[in-house]
Amino acid sequence: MNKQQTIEQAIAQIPAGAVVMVGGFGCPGTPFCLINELLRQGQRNLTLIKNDANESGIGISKLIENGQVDKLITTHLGLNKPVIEMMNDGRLEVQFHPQGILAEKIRTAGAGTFGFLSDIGIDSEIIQPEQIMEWQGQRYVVEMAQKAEFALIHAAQADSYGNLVYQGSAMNFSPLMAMAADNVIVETSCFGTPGSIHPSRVHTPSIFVNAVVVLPQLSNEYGVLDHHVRY
Amino acid sequence: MNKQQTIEQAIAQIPAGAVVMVGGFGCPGTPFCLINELLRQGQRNLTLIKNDANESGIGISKLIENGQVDKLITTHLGLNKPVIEMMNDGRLEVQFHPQGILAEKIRTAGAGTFGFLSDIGIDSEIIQPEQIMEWQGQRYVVEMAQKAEFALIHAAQADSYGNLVYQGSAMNFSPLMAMAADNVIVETSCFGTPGSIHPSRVHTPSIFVNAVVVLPQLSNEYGVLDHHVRY
Amino acid sequence: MSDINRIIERAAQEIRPGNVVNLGIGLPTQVVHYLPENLEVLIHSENGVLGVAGQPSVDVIDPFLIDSAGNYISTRPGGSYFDSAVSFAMIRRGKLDLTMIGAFEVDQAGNLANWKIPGKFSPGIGGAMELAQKTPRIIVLTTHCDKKGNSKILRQCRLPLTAKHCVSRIITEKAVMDVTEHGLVLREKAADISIEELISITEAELIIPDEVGVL
Amino acid sequence: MSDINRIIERAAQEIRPGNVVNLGIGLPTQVVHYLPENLEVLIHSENGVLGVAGQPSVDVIDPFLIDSAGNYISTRPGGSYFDSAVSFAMIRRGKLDLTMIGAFEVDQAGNLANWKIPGKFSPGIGGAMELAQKTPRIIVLTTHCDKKGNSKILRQCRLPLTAKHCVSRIITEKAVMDVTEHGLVLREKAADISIEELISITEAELIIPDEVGVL
Repeated sequence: MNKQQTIEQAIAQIPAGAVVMVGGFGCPGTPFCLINELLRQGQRNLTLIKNDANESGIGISKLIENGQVDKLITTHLGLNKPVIEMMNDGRLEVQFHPQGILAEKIRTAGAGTFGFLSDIGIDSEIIQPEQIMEWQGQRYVVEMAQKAEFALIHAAQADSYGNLVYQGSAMNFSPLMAMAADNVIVETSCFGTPGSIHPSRVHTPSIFVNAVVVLPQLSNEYGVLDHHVRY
Repeated sequence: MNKQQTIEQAIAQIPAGAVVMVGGFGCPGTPFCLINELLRQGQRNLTLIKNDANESGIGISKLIENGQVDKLITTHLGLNKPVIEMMNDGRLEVQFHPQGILAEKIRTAGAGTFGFLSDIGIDSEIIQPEQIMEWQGQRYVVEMAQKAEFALIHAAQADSYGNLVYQGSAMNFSPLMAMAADNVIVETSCFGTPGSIHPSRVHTPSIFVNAVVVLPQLSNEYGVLDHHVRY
Repeated sequence: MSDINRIIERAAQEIRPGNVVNLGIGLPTQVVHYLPENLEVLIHSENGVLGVAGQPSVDVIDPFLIDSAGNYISTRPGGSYFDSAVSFAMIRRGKLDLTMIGAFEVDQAGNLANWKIPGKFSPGIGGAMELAQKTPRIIVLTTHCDKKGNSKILRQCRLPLTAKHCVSRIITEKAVMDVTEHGLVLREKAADISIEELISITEAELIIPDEVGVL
Repeated sequence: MSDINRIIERAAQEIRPGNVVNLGIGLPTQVVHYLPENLEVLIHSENGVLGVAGQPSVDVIDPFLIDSAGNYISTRPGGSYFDSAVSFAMIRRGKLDLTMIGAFEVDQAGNLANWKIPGKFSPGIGGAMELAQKTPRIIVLTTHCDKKGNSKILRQCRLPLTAKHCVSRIITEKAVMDVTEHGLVLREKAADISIEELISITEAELIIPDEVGVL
């Protein structure tokens, strides 16, 4: 049940054209090292699912700018100019969802159910008429589960079985994606034997994890971004 | 934001006829003290929602045996003879759901969505034909959210804001019910100031909790049941 | 050795290193006591525990840690606790390798009935329906016949089903049988019963291959 | 004092002890720096933090702890971290008392447009739609006019809406206005502007009560 793999092994399982969820809201939780290896190996025609596109020049923005991504399913592109430009140019297909709806669609796939009934945006242009259902006298939006073949996850701590702990706001979409993807690849710089994480402190149980990549240390990308510091 | 209340205050908010979720799977997680106070105050015509009916003579079985409960929404009655008898006699209305479906119905209410699409039991007698929906060429069971006016929860640890930590298998339905009920009453014997629980260790965030009752100590009901010990 | 012990001991051999296994209420939950201590396996209990191990010594029992049958348990290193929604997410997502489950009736098409005897016994479905419907491999543990001596291994279940076509293998004190596309195939039989006797106490049509092992 | 500071300082006064408040990206996230240190309040950030407090000193910043706008934060005692599904469960369940949010346009019926300028700006909806639709009280923080001097407080929004009839109060550097069943009521105005001037730079129809406070 030891799921440790090298980063090359783990990422090599992702074929061209794969649908890949990526954890992280902004920097925290973004698995920069796994993403960089995907950049190096160069798989193309990917569909990525992530809350945001990171900022230009880091994280999944690199994959998009490098032309490896056909489609992005996301909630917000922030101020990422190159990605917004590629969207406007038609070089990148972008599908937007309200943030909590994307989270819930992923969680629904992770729960092994097929969809859920919502009222978010029911009369707005973000909802298509064909998503509306009448049920027991009420109108609902039917939101279908969002699956993926792979998820790339950063964990603050992992054991060799694949039990995970997240840090601070780095949790965000990660536990949901770990449940929803068929193959879950995790990176961590804090790796231990089974038993190193108390059962009550586990955020993602090992059963959802397929591969754990141990990072020798966290690179600068995981550090403080000076332009976000308030002096 | 200090949510501490006396047990009398907290339980007195529950009116006759209320719909009340109760945490616990078997003994672990069952809020015996809150239940005993509800027995003492004697509110009647209750609808209870709990995984099981506890064993005869403890937990919610006392409320049922005392005639305070009109309806029980549950998954399994185990070997609880008096409760099964009351069901068979028609003195207690019982609504059964598959365990994971009940959990998910409660979680759906807690998520502020209205229902979900399932395939569990789709061709079995547990699903009514009017629950079946065709959507995009597939047949699904529509399972609607299960709300409640109150939830009674046992936590291993709580702070005065209402952040909760559960112990071992006592977690079960509790975090879901804490999200799903409009008024969440928690009992704990380990009570601290805000900050006594690290933000990463919180199982139920304070926002979902309305009242915290501090138990001076745990009674024998929370101890080891001799008839379940393997000698 | 009692019939029950024979079933449980045989069932324990089905669990392979690395498996994630749910043990249903009744006979299956007892299998945990028959596993080699060094076998690396994760036992799932639907009340929110992964990594179930046997009861600790009586003086250190944690009353807040039970399996779905109410037995006091411990956890092996690498275990985890989670809520009931996550627990059934694991089940519905097919993350378990194997579920062992009891039966009132099981038939040669792999149909399973284990939750309701109309008019007599209907204490609820618990987690059985989701486990039966969603686990890739279901092994039924049951006595071969009921207390009146009637076969529990049927041509076709008569009771309300828990799930259709879900059972892969049946282990009784008399036999190990596999549900195949051709029908119910005898794999092993107890040493103290002849094939003729076995056929005579089994309502289901048994396919007898050239080689039959000893249970 | 800059217009921006005036808006934020005034907005900070809206937060009462015990409130749970979401601060949207832009002006609202800065409100956290204007709260009295001893004010007992829980700031919710939709990326999974309850109990947001300001950035710690530069040498102890935790790069894994930001608010939804990307600012480094700390948490006050009694805070918690959770995943995005739980975070939006809080929002959809109406557990927040108040959301402060920015606007491209807001109108006298309380309609809000803050996510899309067709053909010009459509970076996605983020969490705004759920916050606007589900928080019991929405306060819009915005400059009174856009950079070209056009009123952002309209009779009727022209851009795609974030949510209908969701706004309770609008705070600009010139005025505080409430959306009521009778229309948009002026509550406070800046000392350096007359009511006539205010009306002239506001497209929405302003109801002027007898008493108008000073912003």
